[in-house]
Amino acid sequence: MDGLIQLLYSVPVLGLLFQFVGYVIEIVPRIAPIILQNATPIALAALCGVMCERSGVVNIGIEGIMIAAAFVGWYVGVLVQPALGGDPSAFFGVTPALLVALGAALLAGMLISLLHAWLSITVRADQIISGTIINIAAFGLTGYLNTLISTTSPNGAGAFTRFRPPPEIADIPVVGWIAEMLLRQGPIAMSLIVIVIVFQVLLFRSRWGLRTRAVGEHPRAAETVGIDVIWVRYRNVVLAGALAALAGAYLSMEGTNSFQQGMTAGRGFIGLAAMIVGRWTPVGALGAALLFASARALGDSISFARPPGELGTLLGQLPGQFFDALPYLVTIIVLAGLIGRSIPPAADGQPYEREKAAA
Amino acid sequence: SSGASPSASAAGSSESAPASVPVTAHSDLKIGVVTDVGTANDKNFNEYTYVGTKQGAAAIGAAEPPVTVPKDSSEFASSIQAYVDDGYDIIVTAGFSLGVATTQAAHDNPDVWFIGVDQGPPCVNAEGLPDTTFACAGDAATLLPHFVALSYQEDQAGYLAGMAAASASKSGTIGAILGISLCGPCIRYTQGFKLGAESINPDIKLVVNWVTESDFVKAFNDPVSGKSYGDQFLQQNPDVDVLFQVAGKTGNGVLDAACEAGIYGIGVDVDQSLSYPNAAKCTITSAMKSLALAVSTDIGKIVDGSMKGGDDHWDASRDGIAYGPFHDLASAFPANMADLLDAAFAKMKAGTLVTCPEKCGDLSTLK
Amino acid sequence: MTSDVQVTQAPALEMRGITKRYPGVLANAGISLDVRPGEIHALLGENGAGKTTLMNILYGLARPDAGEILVDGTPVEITSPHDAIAHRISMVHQHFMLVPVLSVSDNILLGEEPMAGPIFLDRARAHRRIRELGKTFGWEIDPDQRVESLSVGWQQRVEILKALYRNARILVLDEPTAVLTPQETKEIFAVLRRLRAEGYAIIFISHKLHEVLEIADRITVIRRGKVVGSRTPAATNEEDLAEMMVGREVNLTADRGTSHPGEVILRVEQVRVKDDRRSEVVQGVDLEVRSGEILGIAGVAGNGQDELVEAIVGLRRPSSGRIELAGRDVTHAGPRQRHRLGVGFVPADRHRFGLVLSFPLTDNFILTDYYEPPYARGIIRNEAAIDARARRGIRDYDVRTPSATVTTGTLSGGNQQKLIVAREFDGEQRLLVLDQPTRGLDVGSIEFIHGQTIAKRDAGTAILLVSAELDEVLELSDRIAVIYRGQIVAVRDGRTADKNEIGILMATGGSGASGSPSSPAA
Amino acid sequence: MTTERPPSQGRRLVALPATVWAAVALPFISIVLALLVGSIVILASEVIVPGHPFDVTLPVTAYAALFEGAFGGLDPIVNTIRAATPLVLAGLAVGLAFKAGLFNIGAQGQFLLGALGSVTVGVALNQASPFIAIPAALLAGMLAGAAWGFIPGFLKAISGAHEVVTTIMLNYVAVSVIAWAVSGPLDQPGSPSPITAQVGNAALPVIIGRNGHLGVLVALAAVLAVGWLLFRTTRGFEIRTVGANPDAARYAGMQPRLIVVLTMSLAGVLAGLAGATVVLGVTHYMMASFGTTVGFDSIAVALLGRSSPVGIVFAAILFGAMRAGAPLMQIQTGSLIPAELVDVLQATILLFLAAHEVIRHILKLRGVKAGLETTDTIARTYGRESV
Ligand SMILES: Nc1ncnc2c1ncn2[C@@H]1O[C@H](COP(=O)(O)OP(=O)(O)OP(=O)(O)O)[C@@H](O)[C@H]1O
Ligand SMILES: Nc1ncnc2c1ncn2[C@@H]1O[C@H](COP(=O)(O)OP(=O)(O)OP(=O)(O)O)[C@@H](O)[C@H]1O
Ligand SMILES: [Mg+2]
Ligand SMILES: [Mg+2]
Repeated sequence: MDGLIQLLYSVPVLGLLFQFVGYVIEIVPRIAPIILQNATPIALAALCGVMCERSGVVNIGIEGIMIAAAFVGWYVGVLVQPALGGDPSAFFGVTPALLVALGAALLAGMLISLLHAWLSITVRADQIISGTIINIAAFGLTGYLNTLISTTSPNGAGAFTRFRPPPEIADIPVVGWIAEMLLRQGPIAMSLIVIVIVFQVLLFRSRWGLRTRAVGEHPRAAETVGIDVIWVRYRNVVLAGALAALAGAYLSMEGTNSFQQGMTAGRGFIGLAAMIVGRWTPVGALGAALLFASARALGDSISFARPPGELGTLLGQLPGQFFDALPYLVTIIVLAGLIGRSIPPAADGQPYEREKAAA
Repeated sequence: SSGASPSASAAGSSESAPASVPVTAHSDLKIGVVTDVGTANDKNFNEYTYVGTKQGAAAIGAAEPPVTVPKDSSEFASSIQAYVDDGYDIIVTAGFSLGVATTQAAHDNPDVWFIGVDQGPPCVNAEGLPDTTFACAGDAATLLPHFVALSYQEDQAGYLAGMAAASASKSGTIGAILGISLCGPCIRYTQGFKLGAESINPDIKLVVNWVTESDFVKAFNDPVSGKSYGDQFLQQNPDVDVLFQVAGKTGNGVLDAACEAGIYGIGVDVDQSLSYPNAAKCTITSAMKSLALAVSTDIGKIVDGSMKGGDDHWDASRDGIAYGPFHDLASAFPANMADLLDAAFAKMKAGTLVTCPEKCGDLSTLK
Repeated sequence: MTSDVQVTQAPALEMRGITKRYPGVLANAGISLDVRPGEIHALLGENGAGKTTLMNILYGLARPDAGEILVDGTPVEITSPHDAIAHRISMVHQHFMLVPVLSVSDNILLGEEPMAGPIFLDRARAHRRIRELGKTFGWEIDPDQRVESLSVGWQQRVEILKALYRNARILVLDEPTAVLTPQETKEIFAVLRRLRAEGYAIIFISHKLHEVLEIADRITVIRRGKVVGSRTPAATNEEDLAEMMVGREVNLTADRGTSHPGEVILRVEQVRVKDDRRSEVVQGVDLEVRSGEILGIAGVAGNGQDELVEAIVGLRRPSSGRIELAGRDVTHAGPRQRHRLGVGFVPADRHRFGLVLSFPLTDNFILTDYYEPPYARGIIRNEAAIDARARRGIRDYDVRTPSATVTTGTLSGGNQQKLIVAREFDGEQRLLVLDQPTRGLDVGSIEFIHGQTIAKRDAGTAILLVSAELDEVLELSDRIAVIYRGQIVAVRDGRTADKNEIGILMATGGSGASGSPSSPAA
Repeated sequence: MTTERPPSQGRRLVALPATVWAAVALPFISIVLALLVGSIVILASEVIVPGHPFDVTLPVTAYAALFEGAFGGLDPIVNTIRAATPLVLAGLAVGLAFKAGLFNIGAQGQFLLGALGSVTVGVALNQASPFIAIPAALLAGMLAGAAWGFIPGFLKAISGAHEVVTTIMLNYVAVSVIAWAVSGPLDQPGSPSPITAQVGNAALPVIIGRNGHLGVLVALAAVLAVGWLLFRTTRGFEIRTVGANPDAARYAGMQPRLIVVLTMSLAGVLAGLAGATVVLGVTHYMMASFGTTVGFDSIAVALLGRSSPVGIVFAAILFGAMRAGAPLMQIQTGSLIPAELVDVLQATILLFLAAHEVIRHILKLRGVKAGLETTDTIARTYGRESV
């Protein structure tokens, strides 16, 4: 056995490959919780996209919804903190102010989505234009207000804290690190997995899911069986707004507890990409987000502790910028190499007119 | 004694106006600020440059200066030009990135005063034009008499922070996280930090990493990435028990990570216990540049005619750098911490303390 | 004209003075219509007459400008299909209203979902019901099959099940037989008779006069949105009906004359073709088409003729076999090379392949030869020549349009088809491939296109005609090849062929019971 | 079945002023409404700012300054044109892709690569004769941009990889490439932070006013070229056909995959050119922190311009004017008004144009051209495989 491994190592390329796989297997379990954290906002953004586009509405305004929700969550926290106050509870450091802030963030996200729904469903404006409007407006307004407000550096309502699982959990053989990854999280990151599973099941097993898919594939057929296409789309788009808002709330209320102008840093668009790579399914979207986050975390940990052996020396010769680009390159390679063409819902992006010539 | 003498002078908060000139003074000088790309409210470099300008203006009784924020580097020149066209007398530009544009403007508008923060020493060619080959043949002081190129001795501030870190560390291992490897001041801070730490504990172990080598947004403007990077850093280096952030707002996330891991954090540029209250509970001190002080002082000197163009270097001797007050965390240090720091500070004033290796500003010394 | 049928029983449904105006079109002008329980009322009219519009109004898909609807004698407001369903009205639409990627059962239960609890679907229950429902008509149907994998005939059956699943009593079928074989049509008719016996009130729309005469109790003809009159089958005949529809005498059967076949133009040898789902749907076809003859390919839609045609015109690579054009091997040539060798192609799906609906007519006229003189000098377009081309085509083929610059999408289906014919028939073709050239067109347009086809043949063009419309194949072809499950199962002489035999060959492949039409041909 | 002449036919005959009004009415009204909304934002925000007296006239002051900064004299106008130049080019890059049914979110990355390419050659030739240096540097920018556009086009053609994903990812990769190049091969030894040398003789000469550089003409040439390509050549016909109906394109013997690669590469050329004009015309050097908002704005410009070359010019001028006027607005309002007001205005203008049907209905506008309806193919093509 060892002989075999020695043999394999002796083959240069194969050896490197082996070392790399070994390195990944060794490192990933350790950084798993961080991977999930980095994946959370991206995955939630992607889920927002899935929910919209499965009903036939393209939404490239996710980034905008996120930044707006992040801002509202933080600023409402600032406003209500003095009134509600309260020390962080043991349970995820929840305070009344924090909950109010979270609620406000979700509400904001849903309101913005309502605008998108109105523009793209009722007004039948081009959905990409509508999304672009939301992006520009959201970045503009949050930047505008933040500039005015933060002259008096106010303190937010704090942030959700992470659950600390007992060390025994991590020590469970094989699956221990997975449990660790799922449990060593704040409430939003922890709920992500639940949201994905519920969403996936509902999408393919519930009436809501069936109608959503029908409306996204062939709205007229859906209407001829008495389904209110407009209503289904409105409902999905507005609901999806809450998901994007949750992603934004994660940034300003769990990932950190402060708001920074443009702190979404493109996560919404990367979520859009994750949705496509994940072929418009919740589980796929999560997978894509995790892949992306893993590549980033891996690149970072290589910069911390270069793996031993010629693999290490090889990686050492690469410019550091290569590791910055790694997650993006990996996404491209996986999409082009493994996933290939991913086909969107047939009616995606097409406004629906009730009275249209049957012919 | 938390607020030690050097720190008192520049607690970096807008409240404490330094030169308390009677505000009866009046001046109709027009003063304006151009920040680096991003925002004027970064609780950091841009903001305190602006604060300093406001203090300077207030001190001489001039109107409150406006601030403009370019959207990207192609707008540096036009943002400065907008002030010139509007008849401004003193234009403050914040950041190395605006160096070339400011120098050019100073060359084109000899009557206008320019204060270029973090732009010293100025580098011009024989015609007094910005020289990006960095041969620096021309003498800026004479060619551009109205161009004040501010610079700070970050390594001195870093040195003090390093001393504090080494003193507070029980494990003998400390860390520093830079926003990006492509930032001169960040590197000098860290080099000083290293020497300072070693001055306390010769075999201290310093782990240095940077969040990115490419992306300036991720490096200075993305606290979420900063936090998860900090988490991963601390997981990889469990012995680190004091963490120095040199990463702007991304670094705020690093401080969060430190607090959450139950270790100490050290802020940068300003007193971050005030500028980033979220992490005050674990921020034991900060490596500070006296941004506000330098700018406001220079404005005063321009008005009373004593200001000279050229390199305007702010180091310990001019209280250009300082360490941040310990606030409630003095207990983190040995009782004599403040005295040690003040002693070192005094040596710096005297110029008898080496705070940067000869290859100052060269990343390789940290790798 | 007034109806010569006296009302005996209270109508289940009555539409009074329905009027509907579309931009530039008076689709329905005060149409009144009623149907009684246990009656099949046929609605006849040429394209654009307003049949579908009227039914859309009944079903709540369009709002009338005037007029009222009564169910069981009481006026009702129908503002959406939801209301229609509530009044137990169901409709089989002219164009399939099925979601291709969903399973048969999901399509059927959509909108009327049986639930297990408040959230989840009870698919098991739905499956049981669908199976039972299918059995009552002798249809073995797998509820889990994806609709897109079903043959057209079976999709039509699913549509009917969908309607019945909602236990309606008023059933509307808009051109349900357009895509069916005679056998399948017979089968559907049996179902309809049975439903009539059970007391359903049925409205049946078709262009096929003989079908209408066969199934209907009452026939109402509309033209340009007005009722021209009503007849009982007994009291009328095809010529009479055709004249009522078009408003002039119509020659129902093109005179195909005699053909003088010349040398072989198209030779297809052992060609095998895979479809998009990688399954081999053309399994070794041999064909020969000579100049000056029309070879008709009869077959149930979905037996590989689409893929065969795409292979012949170069839109799809055969996985094996050989295609020769006038002695030249073109197996691996692209559409353009074949076009230049004189291949004209009228595709079945005019919206997908034939036209760019968002372009003006002018651009569509030059779609296939935009790159060569006179329409292009080098890479520069020659607008003058393009314009001239369009005007000529519009004139010669009487395409009804306000101008040559309006977007093609606003043309009627028939006129869109005429545009394609005008483009593909023009010039010296060696081979013309016509795939469902008259699908959904009215007798007027059909008459015109058939005439043109025969003229081309007599001018020496080899013509390959593919049609699910058996009558059309029988009427035009000099030779008829029957395709079944990707193979040519028989070739007959066009003049002596027996309609019944061909129909059976189409449905069963002749090899006997194997593929009985009562189980889906996936 | 008689169909009346569509109104567009009739309007041809109407007198010129009416047609002009029809064309400009909605944009004009949208801008006015946007300014109203903006002033509401300003007044509302005054409440938030501590320690300043409430000033009702602030919106007027702000807009006056914005306008003066954008159009108040030759220099401001030149600033506007200068800011519009890269937006025109990048806008064309996005619009051209839209025509082929491709959503090119990658103008950002193509811009950055173009800038890098031109600065590399520009620095190398900064002593050479301008007649060699300038064309060479521009060409380098185009090629680098083309490469960055080619990749997503090629990947889509061979594997169907959705260009939205690949272009987004490549935007970030471009940032790393720039950081690597500027901190490595191109870095100037003495500099405290990475920076390239000046492009010297490769700098675009000033042709109007104080700083209106040659890039303006480059952009105009590009507009004409793209318009000519799209509507006067068979290639353009192929591009539009593939965008409108790829199946019909195959039927017509075109090669959609080839067209996709070609179009994305051309888009790269245009965006790359945009980057080149900024580096060679405005900054003249590059730092590792070199970034831009053009890539992001260009999407809005292309949409606002309905991805028609002429429309894009006007959209770009509007956006450019806002950017050029913003500094003076901040100066003269004592920075009570953050620069982001400009974004709010831009978004609101887009909003009213997108909701044109509502506006027309409310304001009872007759015979007025629609706002953004002609772009409806864009979202459709996003949701469809174009090869
Ligand atoms: N949405 C619409 N907008 C404008 N005109 C329409 C629309 N729908 C139908 N029409 C017009 O109304 C007339 C009736 O169309 P309809 O589809 O009812 O005819 P039809 O009798 O069903 O024809 P076919 O036999 O082809 O189905 C047509 O001339 C068509 O031009
Ligand atoms: N969405 C639409 N908007 C405007 N007009 C339409 C629309 N759809 C169809 N029409 C009009 O309907 C007519 C054609 O519709 P349709 O396809 O039903 O024609 P048709 O019934 O097939 O008639 P035929 O096939 O005999 O030409 C055209 O005159 C067209 O102007
Ligand atoms: Mg029709
Ligand atoms: Mg019809």
